[in-house]
Amino acid sequence: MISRNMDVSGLPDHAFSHHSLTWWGVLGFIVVESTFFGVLVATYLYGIGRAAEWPPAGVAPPTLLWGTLNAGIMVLSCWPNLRYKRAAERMDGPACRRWLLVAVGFGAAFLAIRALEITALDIRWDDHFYGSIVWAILGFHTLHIVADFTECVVLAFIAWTKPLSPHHFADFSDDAVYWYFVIAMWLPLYGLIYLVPRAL
Amino acid sequence: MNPEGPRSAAVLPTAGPRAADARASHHDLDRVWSPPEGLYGWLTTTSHTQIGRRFIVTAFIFFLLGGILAALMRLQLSHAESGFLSPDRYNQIFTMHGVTMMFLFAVPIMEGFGIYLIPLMVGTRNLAFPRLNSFGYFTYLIGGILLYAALLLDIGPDAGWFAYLPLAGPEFSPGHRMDFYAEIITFLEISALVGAVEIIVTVFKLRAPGMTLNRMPLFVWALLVTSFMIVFAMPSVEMASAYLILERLAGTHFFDPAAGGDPMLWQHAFWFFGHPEVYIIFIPATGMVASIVVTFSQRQMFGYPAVILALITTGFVGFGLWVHHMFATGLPSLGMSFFAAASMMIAIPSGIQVFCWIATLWTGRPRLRVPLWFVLGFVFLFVMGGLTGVMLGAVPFNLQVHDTYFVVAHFHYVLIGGAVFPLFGGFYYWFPKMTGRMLNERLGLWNFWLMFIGFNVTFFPMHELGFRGMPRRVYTYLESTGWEPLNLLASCGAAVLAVGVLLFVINVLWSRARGQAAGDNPWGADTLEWTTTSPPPNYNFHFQPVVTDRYPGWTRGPDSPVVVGLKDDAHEVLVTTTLDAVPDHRTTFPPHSIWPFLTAVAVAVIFFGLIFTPWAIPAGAVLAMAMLILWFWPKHHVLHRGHEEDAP
Amino acid sequence: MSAPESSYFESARGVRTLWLGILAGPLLWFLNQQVNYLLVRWACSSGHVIVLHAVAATCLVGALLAGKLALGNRRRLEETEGAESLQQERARFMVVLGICSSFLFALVIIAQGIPNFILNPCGK
Amino acid sequence: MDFRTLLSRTAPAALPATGLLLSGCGLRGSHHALDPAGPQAGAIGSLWWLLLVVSAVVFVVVMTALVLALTRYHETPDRENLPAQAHRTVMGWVAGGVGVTVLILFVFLVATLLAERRIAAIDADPEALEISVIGRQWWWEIQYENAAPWLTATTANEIHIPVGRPVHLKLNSADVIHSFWVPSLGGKRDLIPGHTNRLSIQADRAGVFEGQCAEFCGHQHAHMRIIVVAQPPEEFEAWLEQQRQPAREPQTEGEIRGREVFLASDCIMCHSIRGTTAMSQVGPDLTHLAGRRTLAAGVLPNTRGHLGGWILDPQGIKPGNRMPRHTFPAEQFHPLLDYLGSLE
Repeated sequence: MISRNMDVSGLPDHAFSHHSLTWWGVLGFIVVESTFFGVLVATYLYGIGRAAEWPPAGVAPPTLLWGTLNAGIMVLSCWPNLRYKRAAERMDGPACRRWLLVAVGFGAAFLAIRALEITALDIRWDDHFYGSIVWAILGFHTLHIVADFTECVVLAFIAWTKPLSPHHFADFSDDAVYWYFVIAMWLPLYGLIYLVPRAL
Repeated sequence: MNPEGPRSAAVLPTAGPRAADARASHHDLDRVWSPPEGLYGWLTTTSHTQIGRRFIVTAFIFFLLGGILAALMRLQLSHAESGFLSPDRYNQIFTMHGVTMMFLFAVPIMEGFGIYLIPLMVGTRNLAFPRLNSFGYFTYLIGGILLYAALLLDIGPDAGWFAYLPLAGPEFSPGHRMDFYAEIITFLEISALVGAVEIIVTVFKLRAPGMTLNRMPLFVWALLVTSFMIVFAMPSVEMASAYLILERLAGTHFFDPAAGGDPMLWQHAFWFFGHPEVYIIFIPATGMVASIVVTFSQRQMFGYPAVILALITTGFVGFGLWVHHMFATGLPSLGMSFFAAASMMIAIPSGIQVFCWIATLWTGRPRLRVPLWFVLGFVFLFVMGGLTGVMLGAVPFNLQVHDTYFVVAHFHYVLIGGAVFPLFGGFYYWFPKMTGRMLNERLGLWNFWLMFIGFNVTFFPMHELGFRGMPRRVYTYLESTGWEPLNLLASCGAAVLAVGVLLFVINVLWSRARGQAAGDNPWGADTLEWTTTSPPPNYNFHFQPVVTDRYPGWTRGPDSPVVVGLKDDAHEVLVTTTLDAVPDHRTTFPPHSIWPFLTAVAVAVIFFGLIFTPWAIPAGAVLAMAMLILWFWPKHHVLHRGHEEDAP
Repeated sequence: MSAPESSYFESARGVRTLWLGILAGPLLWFLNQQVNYLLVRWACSSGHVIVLHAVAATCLVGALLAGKLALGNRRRLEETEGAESLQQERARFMVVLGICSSFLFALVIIAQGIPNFILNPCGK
Repeated sequence: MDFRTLLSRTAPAALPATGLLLSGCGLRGSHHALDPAGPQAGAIGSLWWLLLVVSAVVFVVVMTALVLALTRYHETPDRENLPAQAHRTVMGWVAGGVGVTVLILFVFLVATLLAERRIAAIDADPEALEISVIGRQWWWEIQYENAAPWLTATTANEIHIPVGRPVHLKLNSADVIHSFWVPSLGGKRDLIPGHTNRLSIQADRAGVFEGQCAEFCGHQHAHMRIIVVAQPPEEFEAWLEQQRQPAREPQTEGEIRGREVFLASDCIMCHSIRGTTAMSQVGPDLTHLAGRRTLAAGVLPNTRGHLGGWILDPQGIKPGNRMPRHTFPAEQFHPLLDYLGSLE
């Protein structure tokens, strides 16, 4: 039997999107965290199922202004995020640096508005179940924004100070995927916190 | 925008013996893949064989500790109204026994075997995210140590491993005992989650060329299904224990009926994890059983697709059973009956597996060695436990025996019988691969029979104790109940069981030093890990193999095809496609690093500090963020420099 | 080179049908269980037990359709001639998994449909 | 096969024996899930025997197949390929095994649902007596509620029920989750804060049936026992009528002195004796203490000596329980015991 060895030296030494290991790792953690959000949503719905009134008597649903504004800006941020991801996959250094800065700007905006959103709440986490779960959902999502914002800042710093290799571009591309996730998560949560109590 | 075309064209089959490729040298590979020496090396290594072994050894030590706790309980219960342990101690001990066996032993040891074996079985050099693997181990180790430190300081958790609210809440468990539980469980499960993601990505993307989905070893399939279950189950308990932290630390009202909360919310969230957990422990064990059955009957697995079907089915249906832990809570009976039906139907995949194992033995030529003995013991105990499990699915019957010693008997049959026996079989089976030496066969037989007999004497009488009204989690009982004789019998059985386990420890210690040399493939096994040396080198395979069938251990020879063209002076491995394992690109793993360890310490600071002050969050978060940045920071830098150095 | 027909199971579309065959059954079963479980209290207060039956029947039909899809895939595989390629071998395996999983989960859905006939949704 | 009829026939014969038990310390009762004393436990018992017999057969068949697989003569040398004929034969057996498994499971499922329906039908009896059970760390409060609140009878750790009549238990918890379980009378049900659960029991023969809290509830979970005393209906009615009365007035000088001691002590911080100024609801109601069979939730027989020991050292007997230690000088202690012992 003649052995047919496989010479792989001609294969590329980096990859984007679903070819790359990091992409799969990011996807794995996205699934894990989506399950976390799923448990939060289930908890909220469980509360509705148990309560005679939702939100409890005398409590108004959170004011629409900041949450809606944030949702709007997040949807808008998909566009620079897409440009940033494409630039990374083209390995276009200058474009990538620029769009990364835009992404950092958007991240800062989310955080600032989120701060206003939280201070505008007229319930506390230790008032009742409703207060606990609303704070938990907002807090957990904010944690994701903070984490990804930090990552973005670090990546931007690297992008502007170091020569970029294909591995950096792969990281940028994966980071963009994670941003999509953080944004995508906000939409159902927004509906849950702001719209559902008004529709009930 | 992916250059799909050139990728596949780059794979050029080259004819001729592997020696044709002169670039690969043992020396370079060894230099690149070996961890640094000494304590620093211990803290920084990213080698999956080292970390996998470490998981196994650590988890086994926790198994012994959990066993000691069990022995203390059996000692206390051997006589009515015994004063050996106070209720306060006993409650900590039974809680920690459960926490240890579920969180510190069963899941980590299964993941440990996965971490050690999967890269070898799929023919690659390391797990997909080697540094994450190191991080996972240290979170596990630190979490376990903190829990046991609490127990020794008499502030161990004492509201049961299931920690039902409101008993575990701030009102009925003041002090820090249940804080330890809530914080450390949340922290520990990070380890299980990262382990699961690593295993999934390794199995999907790092399989040797030619190892299509239908050529994957059953053990790999089992760990893949398990990992998916972990990904969907663990977040539920993580979130629940996070609620518990908030409840105790910040005064939230998730579980407080007076403020719109509900104690049942905890039970739903906990058991949505808790039931899949049982299968998370059991499915890897079936992977071990499959490996052992195939090897010791020298016969390919009968009904390979059926067994995989059973694994996948179990993985799904495992998520539809959680309410059967709550049959007594007064839920609508029609709602519960859907779960009762699922609890019975899950016996179908188990049945399929048992029948396929027996069919494999039937069509093969069984050789009765110690690993197979453990598998036979497993089938006996597991079928028994499975049948009582089906009975427990019957709602009215469940209401009689729920939370009694009948249930204690049942789940020890499925967990010790269904997971620990295969695990011991797995130890005897893979010990030669891990150490290069065989475990002693005669001691092994003594070990098996003492464990088997001791187990049955301990746990079989508990079925009857349940019927006689003995509830679980009691620190003592009145003499007038008449439970004493059977309890004494069970305690005697536990002593025999303990001697069996002790023989195993002796066997391991003795054989590691003086056992008979094993050689590469002492059992004539069929999977890839047996085609390399025992123990495997740090880089696993001199050349990554190219797989041509399902049984490379039986069919590969010195001239079988291999992968050439990978750099042997860098941590380079081949990435392949998900379904058909077609070579896709080369990737370079990051080198050994101290940051995963320091990040684990920083995260531990958050959770441990939270027991005492909420300020731990900002302090620990800044620390952890800094560690994470440092962890990911130098990677590109080093890589980049590496590239430059590589250039001629 | 393999014939265009045999590369169907390498294409995204072909792979999707293979996965659909394997996963549709379990996912429908999960949906059936959760929805029926959530609807019990409502069925008690409104008296519409028929809705529980309808959910179970819909999911059952869905699982059987997934089985039919997998059977269709098997026919497609059998039509290809010549030596089996790596991809075809893998596709055959996935097809077998798909057929079995669809029908197995159909069975589980049936089992969960039975209580609706025997028990009262208001029973505690 | 039908335990219910069997037992209803044997019940009259058992009466004298239970009478003996009742007059004794009352601690040796029946508590075996497979020795049912009522229709609920009977239905479950029948279901169990079906499950057991079928499972035992399955177990024997599987083990036989395993032993045969190991011991039969083997001649297949090829590891990878099995002759098509042999493969088909074995496949037939495996498929058959799976088929039989499915069949058995469906039989189990239907049998389970029918048993459940049978129990639900018993539970739906409108003639049932309703008793409220409140779980507390670590004892049971029992209330026979009445439309007239002053006729509500409150007792602890001992439920009296009339033979042959269904009883609805209304289950609530005052602190953590507990679970009510008396094996001879049927399955268990949890007592959960914020929820009102229901459980129906029925005794078809007179007797004392023991049970215990089945959900871990803290330190003294092990010592949270309960007894159910099933009595002929007229005897039960007499008992209930007596329980509705306020406490018996002290008769002797010692008893009168004892009541003074009681009302002056911190006992009244937790306990109530109806008809006196002691009205706290924290601990068990002591109005008819002397009529109960046990003390400390089934842990001690109710004798003067044990009562004295319990008052002086409750923490030694049930470590961690809510009753603090008390010291009384002898000249107060004996009258106190006289008084408490007189509260029938």
